[in-house]
Amino acid sequence: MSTENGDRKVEELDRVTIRFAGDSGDGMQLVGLQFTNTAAVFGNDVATVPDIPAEIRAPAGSIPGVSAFQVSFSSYDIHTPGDAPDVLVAMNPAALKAHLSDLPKGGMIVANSDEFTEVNLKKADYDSNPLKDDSLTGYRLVQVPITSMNARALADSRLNTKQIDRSKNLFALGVMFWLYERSLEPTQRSIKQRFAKNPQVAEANITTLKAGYHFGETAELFPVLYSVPKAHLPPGKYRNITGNEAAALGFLTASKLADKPLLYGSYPITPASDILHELAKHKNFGVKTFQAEDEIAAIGAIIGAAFGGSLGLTATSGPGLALKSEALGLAVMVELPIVVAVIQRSGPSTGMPTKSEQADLLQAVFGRNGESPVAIVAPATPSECFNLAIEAFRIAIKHMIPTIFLSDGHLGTASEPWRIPSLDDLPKIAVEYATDPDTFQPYTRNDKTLARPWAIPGTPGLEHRIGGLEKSDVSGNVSYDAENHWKMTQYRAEKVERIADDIPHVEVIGDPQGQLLVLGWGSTYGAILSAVTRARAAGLSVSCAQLRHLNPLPSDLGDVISRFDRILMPELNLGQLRMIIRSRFMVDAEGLNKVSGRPFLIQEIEDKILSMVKSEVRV
Amino acid sequence: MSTENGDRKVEELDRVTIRFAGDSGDGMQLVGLQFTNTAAVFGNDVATVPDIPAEIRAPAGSIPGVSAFQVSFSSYDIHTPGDAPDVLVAMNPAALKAHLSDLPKGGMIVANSDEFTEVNLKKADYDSNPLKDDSLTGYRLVQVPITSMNARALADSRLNTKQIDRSKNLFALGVMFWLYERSLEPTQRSIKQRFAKNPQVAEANITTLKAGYHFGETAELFPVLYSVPKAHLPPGKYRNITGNEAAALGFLTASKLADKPLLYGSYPITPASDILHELAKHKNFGVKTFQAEDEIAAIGAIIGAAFGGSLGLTATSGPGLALKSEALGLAVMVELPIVVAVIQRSGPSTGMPTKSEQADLLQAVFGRNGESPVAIVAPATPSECFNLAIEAFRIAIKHMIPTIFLSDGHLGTASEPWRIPSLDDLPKIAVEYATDPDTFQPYTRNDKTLARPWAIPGTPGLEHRIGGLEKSDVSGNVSYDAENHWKMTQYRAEKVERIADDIPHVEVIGDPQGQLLVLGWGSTYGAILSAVTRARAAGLSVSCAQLRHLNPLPSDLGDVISRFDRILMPELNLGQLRMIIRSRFMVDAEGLNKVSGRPFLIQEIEDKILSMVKSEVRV
Amino acid sequence: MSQATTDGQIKLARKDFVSDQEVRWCPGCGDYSILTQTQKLMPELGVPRENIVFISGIGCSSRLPYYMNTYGFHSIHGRAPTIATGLKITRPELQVWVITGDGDGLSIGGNHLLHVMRRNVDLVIVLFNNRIYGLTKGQYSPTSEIGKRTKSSPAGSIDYPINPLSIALGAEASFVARSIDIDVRHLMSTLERAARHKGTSFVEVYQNCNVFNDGAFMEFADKSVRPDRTITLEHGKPLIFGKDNDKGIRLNGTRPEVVDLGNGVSESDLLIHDETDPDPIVAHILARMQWPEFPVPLGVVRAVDRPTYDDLLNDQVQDAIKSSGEGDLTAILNSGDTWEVE
Amino acid sequence: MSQATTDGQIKLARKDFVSDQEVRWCPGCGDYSILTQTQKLMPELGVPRENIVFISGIGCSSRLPYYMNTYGFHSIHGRAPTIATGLKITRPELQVWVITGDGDGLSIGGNHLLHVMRRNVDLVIVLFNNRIYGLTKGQYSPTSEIGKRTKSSPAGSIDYPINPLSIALGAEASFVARSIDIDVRHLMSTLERAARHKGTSFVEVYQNCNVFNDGAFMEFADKSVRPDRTITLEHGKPLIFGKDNDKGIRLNGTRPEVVDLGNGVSESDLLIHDETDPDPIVAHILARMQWPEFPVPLGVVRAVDRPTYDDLLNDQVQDAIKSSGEGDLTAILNSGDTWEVE
Ligand SMILES: Cc1ncc(C[n+]2csc(CCOP(=O)(O)OP(=O)(O)O)c2C)c(N)n1
Ligand SMILES: Cc1ncc(C[n+]2csc(CCOP(=O)(O)OP(=O)(O)O)c2C)c(N)n1
Ligand code: SF4
Ligand code: SF4
Ligand SMILES: [Mg+2]
Ligand SMILES: [Mg+2]
Repeated sequence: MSTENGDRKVEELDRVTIRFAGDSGDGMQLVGLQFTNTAAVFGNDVATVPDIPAEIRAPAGSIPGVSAFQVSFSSYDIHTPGDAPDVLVAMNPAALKAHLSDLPKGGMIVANSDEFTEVNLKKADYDSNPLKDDSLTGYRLVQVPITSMNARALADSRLNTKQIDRSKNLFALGVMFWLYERSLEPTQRSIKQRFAKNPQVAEANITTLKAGYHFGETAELFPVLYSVPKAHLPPGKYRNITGNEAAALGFLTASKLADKPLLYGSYPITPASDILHELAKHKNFGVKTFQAEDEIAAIGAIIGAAFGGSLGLTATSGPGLALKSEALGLAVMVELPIVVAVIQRSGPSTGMPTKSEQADLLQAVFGRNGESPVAIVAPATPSECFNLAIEAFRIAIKHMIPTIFLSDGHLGTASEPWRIPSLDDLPKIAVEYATDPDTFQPYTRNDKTLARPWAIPGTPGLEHRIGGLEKSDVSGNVSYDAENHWKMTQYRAEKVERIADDIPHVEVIGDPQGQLLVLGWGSTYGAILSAVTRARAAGLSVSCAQLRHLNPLPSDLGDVISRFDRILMPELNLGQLRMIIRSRFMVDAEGLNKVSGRPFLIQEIEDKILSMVKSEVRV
Repeated sequence: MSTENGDRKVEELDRVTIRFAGDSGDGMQLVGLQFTNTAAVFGNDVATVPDIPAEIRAPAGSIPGVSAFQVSFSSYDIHTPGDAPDVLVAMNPAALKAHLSDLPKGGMIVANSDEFTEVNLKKADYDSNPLKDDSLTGYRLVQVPITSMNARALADSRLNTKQIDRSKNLFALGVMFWLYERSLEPTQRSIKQRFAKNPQVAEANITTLKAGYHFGETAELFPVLYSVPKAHLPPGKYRNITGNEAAALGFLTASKLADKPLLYGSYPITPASDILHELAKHKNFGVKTFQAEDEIAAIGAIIGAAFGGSLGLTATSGPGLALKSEALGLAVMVELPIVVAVIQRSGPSTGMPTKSEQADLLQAVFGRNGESPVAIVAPATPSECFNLAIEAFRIAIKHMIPTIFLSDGHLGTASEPWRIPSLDDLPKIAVEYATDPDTFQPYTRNDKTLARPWAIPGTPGLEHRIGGLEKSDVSGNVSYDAENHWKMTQYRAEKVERIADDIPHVEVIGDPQGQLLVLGWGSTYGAILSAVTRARAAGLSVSCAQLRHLNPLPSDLGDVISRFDRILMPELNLGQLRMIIRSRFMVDAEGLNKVSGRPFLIQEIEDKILSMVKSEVRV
Repeated sequence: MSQATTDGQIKLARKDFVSDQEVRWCPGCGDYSILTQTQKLMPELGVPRENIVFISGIGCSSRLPYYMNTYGFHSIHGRAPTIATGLKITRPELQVWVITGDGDGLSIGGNHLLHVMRRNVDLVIVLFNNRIYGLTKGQYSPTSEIGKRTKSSPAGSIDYPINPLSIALGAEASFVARSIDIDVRHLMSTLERAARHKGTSFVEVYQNCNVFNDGAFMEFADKSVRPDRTITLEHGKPLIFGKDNDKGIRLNGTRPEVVDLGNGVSESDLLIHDETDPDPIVAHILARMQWPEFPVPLGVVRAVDRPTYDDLLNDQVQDAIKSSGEGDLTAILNSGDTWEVE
Repeated sequence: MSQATTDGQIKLARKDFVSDQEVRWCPGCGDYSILTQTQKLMPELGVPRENIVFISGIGCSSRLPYYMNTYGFHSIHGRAPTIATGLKITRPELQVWVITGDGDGLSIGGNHLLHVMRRNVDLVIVLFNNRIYGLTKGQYSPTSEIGKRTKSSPAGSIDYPINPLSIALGAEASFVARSIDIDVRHLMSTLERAARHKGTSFVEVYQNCNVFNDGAFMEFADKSVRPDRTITLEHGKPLIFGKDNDKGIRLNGTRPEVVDLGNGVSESDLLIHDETDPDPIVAHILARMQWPEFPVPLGVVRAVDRPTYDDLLNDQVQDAIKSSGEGDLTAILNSGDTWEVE
């Protein structure tokens, strides 16, 4: 559908994906976020993913120094930040070089032509200028002299040259706003807020933003304008949120719902550090953050806090979880409620710290000495991190068991609109401390959950000792008795299994039975859902289900699986959950596996589905 | 079969199991070992298992203070230290109380009646004297006033009372030697050696040993004498050896076979410390032992040693492996040959440190961040620890991969006769360091094994950098490239898989196909083999196979499994290898699981076999 | 047994602090004495029993919490300071003790010990130094002497030993002391001082392991020689020692020297012990005095005031509440750019 | 570029130590200077390039090995000293460097650092102290000042900072020094001293992180004030400082004090620096001198001889061979009670 705007065509699209790419110093994250907010406030559904260089600061203009931000906005409910961009904004040659391969032929390139100088081309390893040779044939290349136009716009601003140059990202943003018919209003507001103490800079930023917008309007560069209408999201109040922000707020909320203070013990590590930064801001909630000397001290501290009756939380990524494993085993033995948030990144070892995958699942399930089961929950979208953070503490406390919140770098750093919940809608988390000296024994068990009592220091008459040696049933004394060890081993195992009575059934999207079930967990949700939606639209017998509880698995999972002819499990690892599912349900589940530090493309999953399901309906 | 000796009957038995039990201070380990040696030198097959109290020294006379040693000796090839003792030597009431429940009705009790005093009975929580009330009806009770007879024998010895009392274990040993028609010769020799500097004590010990023997001869306590004829072991020179000793000697031998020095880095932990103690003695082999500040430093040091071209070895048990997991992941990434010996003990957490189980397998396989595969070998008997220690280094070096040697406390501390190998029969381990600067690249790969070159500092022209960040194929430079990460992830996985071409096929004991295959690994071998042997003798269609390579699994395992109707997997855990086998081969393997800190009884496995196999032949 | 005091309060007795668990150390082990003194001290502190927590790592020493009828946590090797930190900062009203050994605290746990001391978390840390790994049956430890032959060092240890007091002072610990198992009165009073100090109190206790390292301290601690080979530090007093109080320690520049009193040397020439000196240099000098060059110092080497981590953290929380008000979750959830979808 | 020296040997140049990897620190980072000085130093040491190994942990600082054209190992966080120990004790002929940061070396890796120093393994350890976690984008570190506001301490850090030199001295390290990125000559000579010392050489280098902690040392290290606010330690020389060499450090008992020369105070009243003093007390005094009370000491604080762990270990092996002969494996396998089965 296309209409006219002035003398140019306006084409209506239902989804657009823009990737802003430039030097780390070029402010790409900022403009990306501004565009996202603007689109969201307008009413689009949005999804974003940053791509920040691994190196702290590689040399300016070099390929490792390129920083990017992708935003996808649409008129329908979207689930991934888009397989491939429709538009690549390249602020310099390195940005073009680093990202061109992701842009499909026919895609638009908005290039800052000023920066394609000989020096910069060399830094990006270009032998000749791609804007001038034929290498970009097949793309829609739009050259904009962003650097010089911005400089000209701010010539009178009284800023120095460096400051002026730093504003050029806003000029580019102005151009893009015009192209997609967006309001400058939200960005202007945010600039004013940000530079409240520096009105000169604020004004300059707004000037160049507008200059970019007007440039778009007056220049003859764009033959068509694009508009993406509002999406139909459920009504409510929304904000954008990344997975790590949502998790931090979820943990804060859990503390409120349980009415117990939170101790967050942690040692910084990518991509989990944001949770520390976020929680450190909220001391007035009674949250204490403890930056420990290492990961072991961090988990030690929260075990101590849990012993004392607080909510103990730590967050880390794979290498940190490895270090915490001995202490996590202690928490299993003493049966105290702690939550360990694991924001997975690419491994093994240091791996690729700023890239993500799902390869820490088996470490989470089995990476401790002895039979040492813990509960595990796994959010599937950035905003779900909020709910599952609460769920992790609910399980930990009700079942007196360490619980792992297993997220990943994609979820942690990607953002999407989040319908802000009302506190009143969230159920309280009941906490009961033991108090009665006459009946108290440290290792009695709740009939239903098998949880032991939470008995905290300071309670008169309940003085007792816990520890890492095997405990005697009921009394909790040290025991080397063979029968007792067998009994306690089974208790610990069954305690986790019984959580299955306390969690939702599997939610199948699509028909409850059929030829193929695509079974996933974690951040692959968006790509799986999109692929399955497409395949179903094409008439294929495919459904999907995303597991949010990985230990224990939902009690009806076996039933669900048995209703499908075949099972496909896409995972960003070599088949970790698949191994468990195959073993548990004796089902020959197939894998679609990718370990490259990148999320699945919808297309990859769709292709695999097509290869597995005979498309009777279509033929 | 029974003959006469003097005026008493001599009964010939094909197997006898004696348990010596007494206070920690009573020297039970010593007399147990002496009995074992004597039986072995005589030509019996022997198997032993110590049972040392967890506490350093519990109060004398208390139940936690009881120390025991079980020896089984026979005229045929035996595989376990016996399900239940035939004879219990109880040096005091606590020893009787702690061990009586293991003695089958009809079994013999040799009790040191002198110690059944009121005080001692109370320490052992006895309300009345079991030697006098009826509680021992059904057993063959033999009361020997060991303490006083010993004191009398040594009245003239010029030793002080305390020293005299300490010799009473040898009096008891003398009695048992007489009962089973054993020579005093080996023990006398060993006493003389031990107290070479203290002939007075040596003489006294021998005096009381003989006094015990003569007491047996003269007293009327034993109606029957027993004799156990020689076993038919393969010819050769033998010695007794525990699993940990065998492992230490195996590692020493690997260093010799590879002609490269060994660095053993470790932090003491039960039940692995013996390996440190053993290797520390052999500095004149060029072995260096480094007692590190913790487990992480220990593995760090051996990674450094491996980088430098030495053989790097560390040993620990479960909690230590947990701590080493991050560094082990580093070794996976840098592809250096190290061996991590894990002597499993009961978990989770500190668990029961002196008890054993097989519950660290999944930690060994999966307990690291990212896709981080290592090779794993698992000895099945104490003496096999020797061969598999060598095998671990062979694999590590040839395939340039960290390798786990997965033993357990049962294997580590139990002993059996070991046919001493001749060094000439053992194949050398080829080590090749890269030397050619013109062709060298750190991450090229051997066509067959995919091993990268071992290039050690000190080699001119090969200067290069390695580390925990993802490596670029061939060049080894840091890489964040998606394709490269996928490629390297697959290389690491396939490198382990290819070891399957380099290890023996599964050895099936019994028919190559049939109704039931009992599939095991590690220390359960003896009990499985004995149970299967019994079941086969009863005509059942049962075979067994013990896996010594757990990662990768032998290449023909799938074939082997497919030839049996059903698979039974006894494990001293909740089914860890079973999960892998079920998932990998889609076979509904059943488990027989026990997590009590104790080994399987033959009977337990036999019962399970009977329940699974229809005994057509018998019926 | 507890008894009512004059003001009607129940005064507890040692027995009230004895748990029902059988004590399982080797007969003759120095750990018994430390346990007894600790149990005896408890009623003196006036802290309700339920507010006392003993946290330990792994080792013979670390079994102590089982024997105290208080709250207790026998954790994992080397990590007790971390657990204690988490407990203390969330429950500042509790009195938290850390029990550790020379292996637990200085080998695997060295880093946690160092960090807890520099942070000055309000804990009482008692390190049982027997210069050996007891529980694992006799390997040398970080405090074992050079040349010590053990199971793991049959040719003699080559690891230069750690001086626990030097490490504590290097970390600027606010309370640093040393005592010994066999001097029960000194031990009791040192533990009491430690318990009453606000901030991390670090107490090294020389402890005899009669099974694997018997007599490790006898050369200077045996009753017969103790007065001449040890020196008891007392705040504000000159450093005098000897059976006849006839010897002292004088500083020559920064070097300590042993002097005989009389013959022109008087008390006023001697070093006066000032445990409150904010500058830890003299404490460092004392910490390094070793037999046979010097008598071994016993007592409180340092006791200074500095803000505790737990107070500072709780103050920050209170300040945040004062300045921004009690956290309003709804406001936080609704912060940033928001929009309505109808 | 390498060139032949008069004796025909190839003398290497800085360029020979520059690897082909692009350097990836933020422009302006102090790490560049340390890298350059290290590369320049290499040819001076006369150690064949293939015998030099740089081992690091994780952090911005720990990327240095990539840029050195020697052997290198960029390991995991905090563990470089352990890997270096294993390498050095098995390959004593190598020169092994450890590159670490204030987080890597003093936070997660504090214990390894302490133990390697007390063992005196013959390594050169360079700790880049920028008082911040650089690589993880700006959290406070164990050397950050009280009150420092960072991403993880928005209300100001409450962790009492660690003084790396005090810790090193507490561990009785045999070589302890401090230098700073912007004084390239001093840095070069300090690194050279460290490289030539036998035993663990510990060098703290103040390093500016211009992105997350810019100007951390400027108050005393800025060229304009440096002579008055720092003091360069030189062995055997009195402690004099100031633009006009008119100020000095005198010891008053165990306390240092700043004095103006002249007016009755002469050089002979000043503390004479003796880096070889076996007693580390004066070194402790120097280590604790901080701006603004005192000028900040730069240079070699301590350099004493003590046997290295690697030598002792290798000696034990040689002694064992001398006393028991080269290990005879067949004999060991056949030891104990054996018997023949025919
Ligand atoms: C992670 C881990 N590593 C090693 C051990 C084994 N271990 C237990 S106690 C101990 C050392 C004990 O020495 P110390 O702290 O001096 O205590 P002591 O027994 O002498 O009182 C060791 C190495 C363990 N339990 N856990
Ligand atoms: C086990 C582990 N924990 C945490 C991290 C994250 N991490 C990387 S570097 C670093 C601190 C860096 O600080 P510093 O050592 O001072 O180095 P700088 O970057 O300042 O040079 C941290 C916490 C990690 N890589 N591994
Ligand atoms: S081993 Fe030593 S420290 Fe441990 S209980 Fe026995 S005597 Fe005490
Ligand atoms: S973050 Fe700081 S320390 Fe790291 S490279 Fe940048 S300036 Fe240097
Ligand atoms: Mg000890
Ligand atoms: Mg730093």
